[in-house]
Order: sequence, then C-alpha cells, then structure tokens
Amino acid sequence: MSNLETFREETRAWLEENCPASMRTPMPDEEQPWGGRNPSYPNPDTKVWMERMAARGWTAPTWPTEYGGGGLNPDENKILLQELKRIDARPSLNSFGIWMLGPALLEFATEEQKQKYLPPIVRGEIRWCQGYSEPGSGSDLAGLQTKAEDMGDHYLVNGQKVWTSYADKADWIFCLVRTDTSVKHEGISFLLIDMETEGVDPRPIKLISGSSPFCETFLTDVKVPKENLVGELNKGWTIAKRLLEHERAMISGMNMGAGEASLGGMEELAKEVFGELDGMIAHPTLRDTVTKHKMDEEAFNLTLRRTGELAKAGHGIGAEASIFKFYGSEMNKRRFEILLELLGTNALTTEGEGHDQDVMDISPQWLRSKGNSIEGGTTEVQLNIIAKRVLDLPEGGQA
Amino acid sequence: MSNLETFREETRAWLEENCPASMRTPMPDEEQPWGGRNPSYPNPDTKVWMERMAARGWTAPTWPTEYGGGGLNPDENKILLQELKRIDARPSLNSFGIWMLGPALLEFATEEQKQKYLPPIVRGEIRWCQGYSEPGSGSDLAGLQTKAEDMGDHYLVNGQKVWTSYADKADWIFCLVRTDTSVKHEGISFLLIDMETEGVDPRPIKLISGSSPFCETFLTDVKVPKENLVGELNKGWTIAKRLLEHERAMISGMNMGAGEASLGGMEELAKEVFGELDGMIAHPTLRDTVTKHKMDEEAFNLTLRRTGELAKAGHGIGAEASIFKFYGSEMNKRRFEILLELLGTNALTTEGEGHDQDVMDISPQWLRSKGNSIEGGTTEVQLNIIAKRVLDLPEGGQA
Amino acid sequence: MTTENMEQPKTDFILSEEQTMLRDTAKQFFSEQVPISNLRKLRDEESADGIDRDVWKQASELGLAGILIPEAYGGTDFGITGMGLVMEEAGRTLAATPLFSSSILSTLVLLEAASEDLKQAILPAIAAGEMIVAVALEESGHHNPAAISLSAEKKDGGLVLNGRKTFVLDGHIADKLIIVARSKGQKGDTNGLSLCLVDANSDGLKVSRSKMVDSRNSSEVTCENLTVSADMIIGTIDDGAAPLESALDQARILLSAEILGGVNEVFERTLEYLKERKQFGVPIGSFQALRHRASAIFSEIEICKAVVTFALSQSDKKSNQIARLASLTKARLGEASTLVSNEGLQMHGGIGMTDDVDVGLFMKRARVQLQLLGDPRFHRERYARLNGY
Amino acid sequence: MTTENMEQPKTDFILSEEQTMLRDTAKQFFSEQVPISNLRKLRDEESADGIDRDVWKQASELGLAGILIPEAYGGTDFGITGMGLVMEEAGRTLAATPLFSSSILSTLVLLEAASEDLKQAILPAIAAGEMIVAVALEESGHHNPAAISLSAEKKDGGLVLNGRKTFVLDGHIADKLIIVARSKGQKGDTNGLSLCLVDANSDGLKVSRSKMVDSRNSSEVTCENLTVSADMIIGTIDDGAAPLESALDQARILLSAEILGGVNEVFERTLEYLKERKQFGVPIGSFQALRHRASAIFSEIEICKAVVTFALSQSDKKSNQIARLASLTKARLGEASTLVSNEGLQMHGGIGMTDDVDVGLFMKRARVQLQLLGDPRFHRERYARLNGY
Repeated sequence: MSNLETFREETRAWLEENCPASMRTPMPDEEQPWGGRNPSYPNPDTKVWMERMAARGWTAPTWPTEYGGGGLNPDENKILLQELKRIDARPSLNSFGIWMLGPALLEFATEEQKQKYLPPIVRGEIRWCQGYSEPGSGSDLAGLQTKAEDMGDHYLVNGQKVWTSYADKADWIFCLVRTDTSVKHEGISFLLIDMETEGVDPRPIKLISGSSPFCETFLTDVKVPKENLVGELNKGWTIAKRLLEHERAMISGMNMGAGEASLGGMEELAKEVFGELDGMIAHPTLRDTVTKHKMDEEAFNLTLRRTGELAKAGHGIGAEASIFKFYGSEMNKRRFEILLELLGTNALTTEGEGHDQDVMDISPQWLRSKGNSIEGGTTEVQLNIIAKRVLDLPEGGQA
Repeated sequence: MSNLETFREETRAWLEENCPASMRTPMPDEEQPWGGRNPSYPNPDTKVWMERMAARGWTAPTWPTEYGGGGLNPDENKILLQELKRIDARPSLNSFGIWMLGPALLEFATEEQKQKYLPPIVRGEIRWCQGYSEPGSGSDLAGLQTKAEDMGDHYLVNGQKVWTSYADKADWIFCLVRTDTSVKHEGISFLLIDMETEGVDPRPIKLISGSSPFCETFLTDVKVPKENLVGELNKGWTIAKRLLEHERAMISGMNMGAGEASLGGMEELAKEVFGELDGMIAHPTLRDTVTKHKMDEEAFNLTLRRTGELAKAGHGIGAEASIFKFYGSEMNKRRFEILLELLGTNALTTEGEGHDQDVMDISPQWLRSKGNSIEGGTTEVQLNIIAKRVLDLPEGGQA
Repeated sequence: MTTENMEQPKTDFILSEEQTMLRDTAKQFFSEQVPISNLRKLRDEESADGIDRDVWKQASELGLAGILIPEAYGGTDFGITGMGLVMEEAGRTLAATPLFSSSILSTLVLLEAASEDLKQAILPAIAAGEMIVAVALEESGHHNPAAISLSAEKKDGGLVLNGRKTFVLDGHIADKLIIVARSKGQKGDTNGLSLCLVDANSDGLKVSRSKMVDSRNSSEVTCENLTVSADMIIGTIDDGAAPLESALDQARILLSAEILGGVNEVFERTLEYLKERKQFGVPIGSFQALRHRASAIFSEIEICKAVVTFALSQSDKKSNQIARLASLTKARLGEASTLVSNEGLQMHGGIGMTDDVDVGLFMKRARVQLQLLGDPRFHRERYARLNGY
Repeated sequence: MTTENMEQPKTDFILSEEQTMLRDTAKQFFSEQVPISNLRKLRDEESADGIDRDVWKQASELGLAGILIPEAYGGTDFGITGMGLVMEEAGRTLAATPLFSSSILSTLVLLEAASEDLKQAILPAIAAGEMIVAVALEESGHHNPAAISLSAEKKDGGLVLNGRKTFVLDGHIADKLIIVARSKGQKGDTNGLSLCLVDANSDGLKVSRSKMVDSRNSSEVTCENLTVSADMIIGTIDDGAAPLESALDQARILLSAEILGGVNEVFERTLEYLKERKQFGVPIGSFQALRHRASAIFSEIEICKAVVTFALSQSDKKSNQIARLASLTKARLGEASTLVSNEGLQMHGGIGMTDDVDVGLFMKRARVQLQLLGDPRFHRERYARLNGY
C-alpha cells in the first residue's frame, strides 16, 4: 500500500473516531468556530472538535509542524480535505489568522515572530482581524494615513481603519500604517497590534442590509512595541499586495449560489411563482432572463475550472483573480436582481403575517450583494488591473 | 386679414403654380437636387423647380435678400415650410453651402466675401464640401495638420482631408488649416478653396457598407489666394466649433426611422416573420425586444420635443445636441441589430434568387449605422462634452 | 397657496407660473418639514403608524392632500401635473405620508366612479387630511389586476367579500379601505370587478401591518364574510375594472413622478460625491470611465424628464393615450431608477454601503416603487398590447 | 503532420503536445496560405466558385479536410478538439473554404448515420478534398430543424423530394448534397425527417448561388420530383432527426471555435490600435473609459475560451451533455462576437468604417456565424428546455 493510501486510511479512521456527531451536521451561523480569547461555544462539541484538530495541526494542515501546523504535503492535504468532506465535517476553525496573516508571517516574519504568533493561531487561541482600508483611502489603498511615529522604544499609532471585519470580537489586528509621509507606497509598514492596547476602539458598522461584521476601528495614541513590526520598515506594501491577491481570490469564490439555495434554485422558483407550461417556466421573457443567468453561471464555473487547470500546468495569465472578482461580483449582483424580480413584493417585505421567512431573507442579501463589487477592490480597480497587467495598455490619458 | 395670412395665401398660390407636378412625388436618390457647376438633372423639372425657388430666394428663405436669400422672418419661414409640406414638395436644393457654410459666412465673413459667395450658393451654382477631419485627427479635430504657409500673396496648402462628403462632386471646399504650428486651437484658420485648383485631388472612399459619398482629399502645393481666408488668421477654431454644433444637431435628427419604412415597421415585420398570437407578435422574447426599442423611440422623440419647447422658452442646457447625438446614434445602431435579428439570414443575403430586394437592402444600412456613433463626433466625444459642459465634472484624472 | 384652478400650461413640457410656484412650495415643505431624517426616525423608533401624523396635518393644511380633488369637494384642484410636481419633491426626501395611498390612488378611484353622495362624504375628508383611505388591490407578489380572485358574492343588492389581499399601502392606518373584488367571471378576466368601500373596523375585516424594505408600510388584509351594502359600492357592481384601470394609469404616472424625484436626488448627490471624493490625488469624477457613465446616466434622466412631463400633461388633457403613456412612463422610470441607484451606490463605494449614507435608502425605495403598480416587464407587455403588437 | 490518432488530453482544458502541433500547423497554413487578402480577392474578382480551389487542395494535402474522418476512411482522425483548433485558426483569417460545409457538417452527418457502403464511397473523397458535400437544411431565414417541410414521399423503398431550401452553404460548388426532408409528420414535429444524399446534377435538382454579406456563398436549392433511391438514404427513412441533431451539435461547437478565432483576432487588432493610435497627444488606450471596456471584453473572451475548450473536449469524450453545451457555447460565442466586433469597430473610429480595414469584414462574418445553426435566442431557449425549465 502506498504512503498516501495509508495516510487516507489512518485519516479516515481518526476522523471517524474524533469528529463529534454534531460536527457532521449543517452549521448554524452562531456555531461558527472563531476561537479567540473570549470564544463562544453554544455547542460544546465545537470546542472539542477544534482542539482535537489543532492538536494534530490540522487546523492549518500545510503549515510546518515547528509552528504547530500539520506539515502535510499537497497530496496529503487533498486527501484530508476529501475525507473531511466525505463525512460532511464542519470547519474546525474559522480564522483570518490562518487564511491571511499566517501565510504572510511565514513569508516575511522573523523566526521569533513566527514562534510567537503562529502556534496560537493554529490552536485558535488568538483571533485576528485586518486593518487595511481607511475612510479616506478606498480604492487608493496606498493613500492610507494612519500614522505610526517612531518614539524610540515603541511606535505611536494614530488614525482610523474601516471595514475591519469582526474587529469588535478580535484579539489582535494586523495593520498597514504610514511610517514615512514623504513617499507613498514606500512609506507603509506592516504592524501587529493587540486590540486590548489602550486607545484601540472598534465600533460596529450598520450596513444598508442590516448589522454586519464590519467595524470602524479608531486608533488613538496607541503604543505598539517595535518588535511588532513585520518585515522591514517602509516595506509593508509588498506584504499588503500579496495579501490582497489572496483576498481577491477568496472573495470571488464566496457567496456564489448562496441565497437561492433555501428557495430551491432560481429556475425552480420561477416555475413555482409563474407556473409551468409543458414543463417549462410559464413566463417566457422571465424564462429567458433566468436562462441567461444560468448560462452565465455555467460559463463562469467552467472558466474557474479552466484557470485552475492552467495554473496547475504553469500557464497563469497573472490577473485571473481580477477577472473572477470583476465578473463574479457583477454576476452575483445580477442574480439577486433576478431573484427579487421573481419574488416581487414578497421579497421586499421585511415583516408580515403569512410571509415566508426564506423569501423575506432575500432582500438583505440583495442589498449586501451590492457590496461585492466594492469590497476587496472595486470593479473599477479590477478593470484597471486587467488593463495594466494583462492588456498592457498605456496609462496617463486625460481626455 | 393679418400679414401672415396674406403671406400664406400668396405662398400657397405661388407654389401651386410653380411647383412642377413631378416635384410633388417621392424623390429617387438620383434626382437629388445638388446643383453645382456640373449638375445632373435626370429629371429636368428638378432644374426648373430649383431655379424658380432660387429666384425668390426661397432656397435659403431666412437669409437676407441682399445676398439672394428670401429675407423671411421665422413666422413666414414656418408658413413656407408648412405649405411646402402640404403639397409634398421635394426640396428645391440640397446644399452644404446653405446648411453649413452660409450661416458661418453670414456671421464671420467680410462684406465682400458675403457678396461673392452667398448668392451663387442660393442659386445652386456652386456646390460646397467640408474639409475638417484628417486621417490623424479623428476625435481630436484640433490636432489637424494640413498646413497653409503664408507665401506673401497666397497660402500654400499641403495635407490631407478625410470624410469630405461629395468632394469628388463639389466645386469648392471650406477647410480648416493650420497656420501656426506652435499652438493648437489658436493656430487654425478657415479657408475657402476652389476644387479646380491644381493639387486638389479627391478620391472616393469605399465603406464596409459599400460605396459612399465620402472622399479622401489630398492637397498638394495648392495655391490659395489670401482673400479666401474667412475670419481672422488663427481664429478658425471659433468658426469650426459653431459649425460642429450645427452638424451634430443635424446628424442626430437624420436617419431615424429609415430602413424599416420600406418593410412596414419593426413591429409589423416581426408579426410577418413570426406570425401572430391573439393579434400580438407570436415570438414573446423578440416581442419584448421590439417593445423595448419602440419605447426607446417614443421616449427619445418626446425628449426632442421637450428640448425644442425648452429652447424656445430660453431654457437650453447647452449640450442637448450631444445628448441627442449620443442617444440617437446608439439607438439607431440597436434598431438595425434588431431588424437583422428579425430577418435572419434573409437580411444577410446580398444576391440570391427569390430574395426580396428590400430585405437585402437592410444589411448595408446596418453596416452604415455603425458609423453613426463615429461621424460628427464619436459617442465618446459626446459623453466627454456632457461631462464637461453640463455635469461640470473635473478633468485630469489618470487612473 | 392659492386655491384657484391652475392654468393649463400652453405647451406639453413647460410649467405655468402657478405650477412653478406649487413646485417651489412643495420643495420647501418636503426639504424643511419632511427631510430624510423623518423617515429614519419613523424607522428607528419603530413608529406604530409608520407615518408622522403632524407632518401629514401640515401637508394637508398646505392643500397637498387635496390637489386632485375639485374645489366643490374641498380640494385645491391643481390637476395631475400639479400633483406630479409635489410627488417629485416628495420623492427627493423619501417622505413617508399617505399622499400616494389616500390622496392619489383612493382619490382617483373615487373620482372615476363614485356616486355624488360618496364623493361628498369622503373627498372633503381626504382633502383635509382627516381621513385616510387605502386601496386593497394586490393578491400576489406581482401587480396583476386581471388576476384578482377575492370573491364578492351578490346579496341584497350589495356584496359579501371573502379572500385575502396583500401589499395594501398604508392599510393599517386607513380609516376606510377600497377593496377590489371579483363579482363576476374568473381569475384572469379583465372585467367583472367591483370596488367596495369598507370601514376599517368592519366585521369580517382583518388588517395586519407589514413592513417593507423601504421602511414604509403595507398590510395584509383578510375578508371573511365581509358585508358591503349597495351604497358602499363605488360605481356599479361588476363594472369596476374600467374606472380602476383609469385610476391606476394616472396613479402610475404620478408614482413615476415620485420616482423621478428620487432619481434626480441620487444623481445630484452622486455628482457631488464624484467632485469631492479624491483618490490617487484627484477627484474621482475626473476619471473618464466614471465621467462617461455619469454622462450616459444624465442622458437617461433627461429622457425620463420628458416622458414624465408629457405623461402628466396628457393626463390633465384627458388624452386617450394615457394608458400607453402610463406604461411607457412606469417602465422607463423603473429601469432608470434601477440604473441610477445601482450606479449611485457603486460610485459612492464603501461608504454607500453604510446605513449612515442615504443612497441605500433611495435604492430600497426605488425597488418598492419598481414593483408598485407593475414592474417594467409588466408594462412593456402592456405597452405592446395597447399598441397592437 | 502525423496520421496517428491524437492522444486525448489528460484534462478538459489543456492541449496535448500533438494538439498543440496541429494548432501551430493550422496557424501557419492559414496565416501564410489563406490570409484575409485571399477572401478579398475572391470577393473583388467575383470568383465563380467563391473559394480558392488551390488553397483547398493544399489544406486537404495537409490532412485538414479529413480531421474528423477515421483513418479507415482515409482521414487523419484528430477528433473534435483537433478540428476546433483548426477552425479557430481559420476564423482568424476569415478563410473561405469548404471546411465547415463539407468536412464538418456533411462529414458529421455521414459519420452519425451512413451505411458502411456510403461511408466508404464518400468519406475518403471528402478527406482527400476531392469531393465537396453540402447539407441543405434551412427553409427560412431562421435556423429551425423542426420546421422542415420539404416533402419526401415514399416510393419504391426510396423517396421523391419536392420543395425548397435556402442558405445552403457552398451548395453551388458541391458535388453532392445531403437534403434534409420531411417524410413523416408535419412541420413543427421534431421527428419524421430523412437524410437524402443526391448528386449535384440530379434530375429535378436546381441549385442557384447566393452571395452573403460576409462574401461567402450559399445557395437556394429547389427539388422538383427529385428521386432518391433507397441506398442513398443516410440512415433509415423517417429516423434522420436524431443523427442530424447530434451532427448539428458537434458542428455548432466547431463553428463556435471558428467564432472564437475571429473574436481573438479582432480583439488583438483592436488592442494594438488602442496602443498605437494617438489623440490629444496620447495613445487612446490610455483613456480610462476605453481601458475599462477593453478589460471587460477581455474577461468575456476568457470565459468564451473556457466554454469552447470544454465543449470540444466533452464532444471528444462523447459526453451526454453535448446538446446542452452546444447551445451554451453557440449562444455565448454569438453574443461575444457581436460585442467584440461592435466595440472593435467603434474603437477603430472612422478608419474602421472603411473597406480597407479588416475589422468590418470580421463584423460581417460574425453576423453570418451568429445566424448559422441558431442564434443566441434560439440556443437560450434550447438550453433552458434541455435543462428542464
């Protein structure tokens, strides 16, 4: 038996024994495993499952074992994911530390920093959030103004971050700060800040779609030890760019197909609302609209698959993430527009006797989808990136 | 009886007597009354009608009588147009001299120039064409390079004009030329050139839609008397801008509704091709497409009417012509796309047994319509103008 | 404000002086007395009424509640165009009042078909803002008058109603309801409807408040053996469809005027933002891609202005084209408001996504307006049918 | 070029080495031997054939005419993906050859249903480029196989044909025609079709050349008591619809590959123009509005590449999804080529309107391709139906 076959058998056996039964059921929102200093475990199995996985390093399966990771090679990792999927296991740990900060630390941090920060991430003990955007920056991320002044033994940080997801629940924040005001991209540094430090004040943001995980985070005379700097001083933009690409790819894959799942698919919904004619949606022009969208979805999914295969074969074009982000978010917005049209005023009702909750849940998702083409780099920014990096179009026109 | 009523009666009587019967029938293309030094009159009545109208100055009814015009006030002119329309009279003279050059001369030329050039225009003796665009200029019209050097007693003109309509048939050309290469807009002058001058060489342009009235006009060491300059030296751009606005308004009103007339309207055509269901177009999604377009047309026509009323009342917004040009040309392009879709491969056939000529005539018109959003200032130029003049948006962004 | 009849404009597109004055009055009233903060307050304080009764009282004192109502019934009789100007201004501040439900929709139904007795009994109270009347029309998530199936059985010259209505605007605060019921034929028939005026506290009537995404109100209405006496039928039994459709067409045009107000407001705010907001050291409105999109939107708005203005003036002239024009207008404005609210939000970027900024409120309102009395798809189909293709 | 079977790619999207070689061969052949000037020459000299027979001979010698044909019948058997690569290159130079009519459409019909005798009689000649076979399918301006009504009466085991066909690609130069006729049922029925192979010079057959806007050729075909003997029926009488539909689906996918070639070519040329052409002192490709439009187009093209490549590879794998994928692909590529040719022309400005520049030729070709074997609207409807909604 090959090593991989052995690995699969052992993994399967271990999961069978160690994944609690309730962790193999669909996960309600409130049972998301975020870990952290002040974790919330409405279902105690969530904690058991996380700790068992963390003990094997399988909350971060491909990270090196010396930092608490699983040390798996890509083939083994694939098997682990397949086996987890086989039993419908819930994620053992949700973590911006694992998804975003960890890879950056592994690439850019000192040995000491890796030892200090990575193991608690793997164990789900420290929950991280991201401090990139600022009210004044937006698409021009490098225009950020939050200042970190060198005070000899520490940095004094002043400024305001926005769109910091879960900042009100996070333990630490990884931040871009300005350490040189005389230059733009070359004056940015990457700093780690404990949210319990005096002067850090996260406030939740209410969106048009309702409450949200986003916060504004005010930083007022926050003292940050100098050893919390990652990478070289004024070289933070390099780390940021790496993280942004990662985020873009993550966002474009998210949210697809959500929303209608509970309603049984757009095409079924259309049949339900407008009836059937020879087994087809009885409303011919809406049927055409639904069909266009279904074609969009199938074509887009094929594009994701193609790009995956090309990337594996080393034929990347360099801006795939921007194409996906652009097209995926615009498509998702169209999807909710169509769902609203299908459901009419029923989807616009937020409270009402005899109204179906699943239907009433659509309008907040529709509103939230409008942010898809803004967050993680706007559609306009993605189009700029494609024009520059792939099409190699000249810059500087002013007409 | 008021003066106007008298005028109407007299006009009606005169037209009744003087408009030849054949001039009250639909006009075939080859009977267009272009006049000129070498006119073509397949129908001799064309000449009769032109000369009778010209004798009263009614080929240019609102121009002053001292230059051969009709000297009519706006109310009288309106009555004349109504009476002409009442008897379905053909135009007595097609003339870029009347439509474009004349108004510019009336505003900017010397008394001597007016005396020299205007009367022959009114009489249809001299046919004019317009020399604005150049191969290198396009949307950046002021970037023109055709040079007129001051040689003491004359200008020496060298360069190339393009899109000069009917240059191969015209007697004279009104031209923008560069008289100062050190500045852009302030180095342009407005010059009149006899097409028989040595070195003037117009060559017809073949379009994607087939033969066209457009020419390239090569100007090689063309000697132009200095008195042919209109307005001040290097102040030609002022005249050009005035003429361009005029042209834009003219183009946006043209071509609307053409093409399908011979086929009986888009909606009738759709019924014919796809049949009827309860009196409606039997193809529901194409019906929706046709309906969208019909709504566009009605809405656009209402906008033209509204703008007309507002302008009369002195409430112009300043860039109406750009809005009409933009919207009208895009709408016309959509119209032909829909007609092609309705007619399928029949409209794509250019020669074939049993094929209807009216249907085969659609594809050249479809191709020609693609130029609507390019000629007379591209759609992009119109959008720039609206952004600048109406929306007052700042310029200079480079991202 | 004068109560004299407003002079008809000489043209189809230009306002008379009195109309201009009315518009200015309305603009001042809504911007000062009913700014957007008024809607936010109603929402955040979970107002039981969902409207501000003081504001409605002031509006009525200004004569706004009776604009469509002839002087003989206590109205100000400024006509459809006059009401359109008021709606446009109301649309700019997202004013939540019974203007549309009571002073437009119900009033138009009464004017179209009610007996002299009923008119005298009801219209003066509506004009004074003392009575709110709501129309109970819809039975599904999609506007479709022909599909009405709430049953009306004939009994003693009157009707007995059984069935359910949804999306009844301001139903929960209405003193009376006009219930559109089927007394003849079956679901899908254009004709065979009756218009029944009932008291909100009638036996057999249940009204339950709903909330909508635009923070305005509608209701679910249930009729269980609800008895309507002969004198409470508006017009004649079975013949309600024609006056209803005529009232709906005028209401669709007036609703379009409100949409136009919102479209203008969102566009103007977006334009301001494009000029103010800097990225990469320059105002974002200097980027050509945004400039072109803004110019295209502006062109679309100019077209909307022409369509709405013409439809209003033709309504005043009782043109026989009103049905066609109503569908043209409602479809066009629905499409335009979708475009403008989507583009407005995108151009505002992240800040547009926050509840603090108003652009999201306009988007929500635009969506409800889109569905109300027929979405663009409904009206395209209707326009084609009315044009015979 | 090798005549060995091409190895199937290991994935759905990545070419094998041999496929890459085939593509390179095709690219070189079309760009050097059949550049766009070839089409211009045929057009301007009013070629009687409408194709260049020398070019077709060379193509056949390279093996291109027999790519879909098994070695047993003299073909090179490179499969659907192989042919797709060739079509993509042919699309880039607007090559006017019988590749689609004879080596794809007719060949696929024969492969799907013909008897062994017929295959042996016809396929080697097609593969050698010595015989041109055209399919006579359409009867109106819109693709619609179910609407076929050209009548086929049964007689002596064979059929007698009466009726008219239009838009028969390369019909006037075909040595043989495959006429799709109705032998059972009536217009509108999916089934009941027969596929009849007839000689171009048969009694009762009249073929009249038409010219199309893309300067390529089609014909009007008339049958008057045209007798088809039993052995000239491809497959069995009345059962032609299923093999026809299968052949059409593969042909739709291959046609989409040709469209993709044109789309790529137009976009690349436009991109070059955006970089070269200066206005206001800078390249027009530096204006953000054009940059954004170019980026959106590029994204669309990336999607098209994935769709076409997947549909080709699934065809080779005889997937049961081919019908769905054919409609997805043909609809998508039709929409994309309309977008790209319109934008390409607009971005070229005035010069794009002249016959001297090729972008107009691509627009014309794109429009014919759009209609051929079903336009996007046809295929959206079909896709929905095949998906059960």
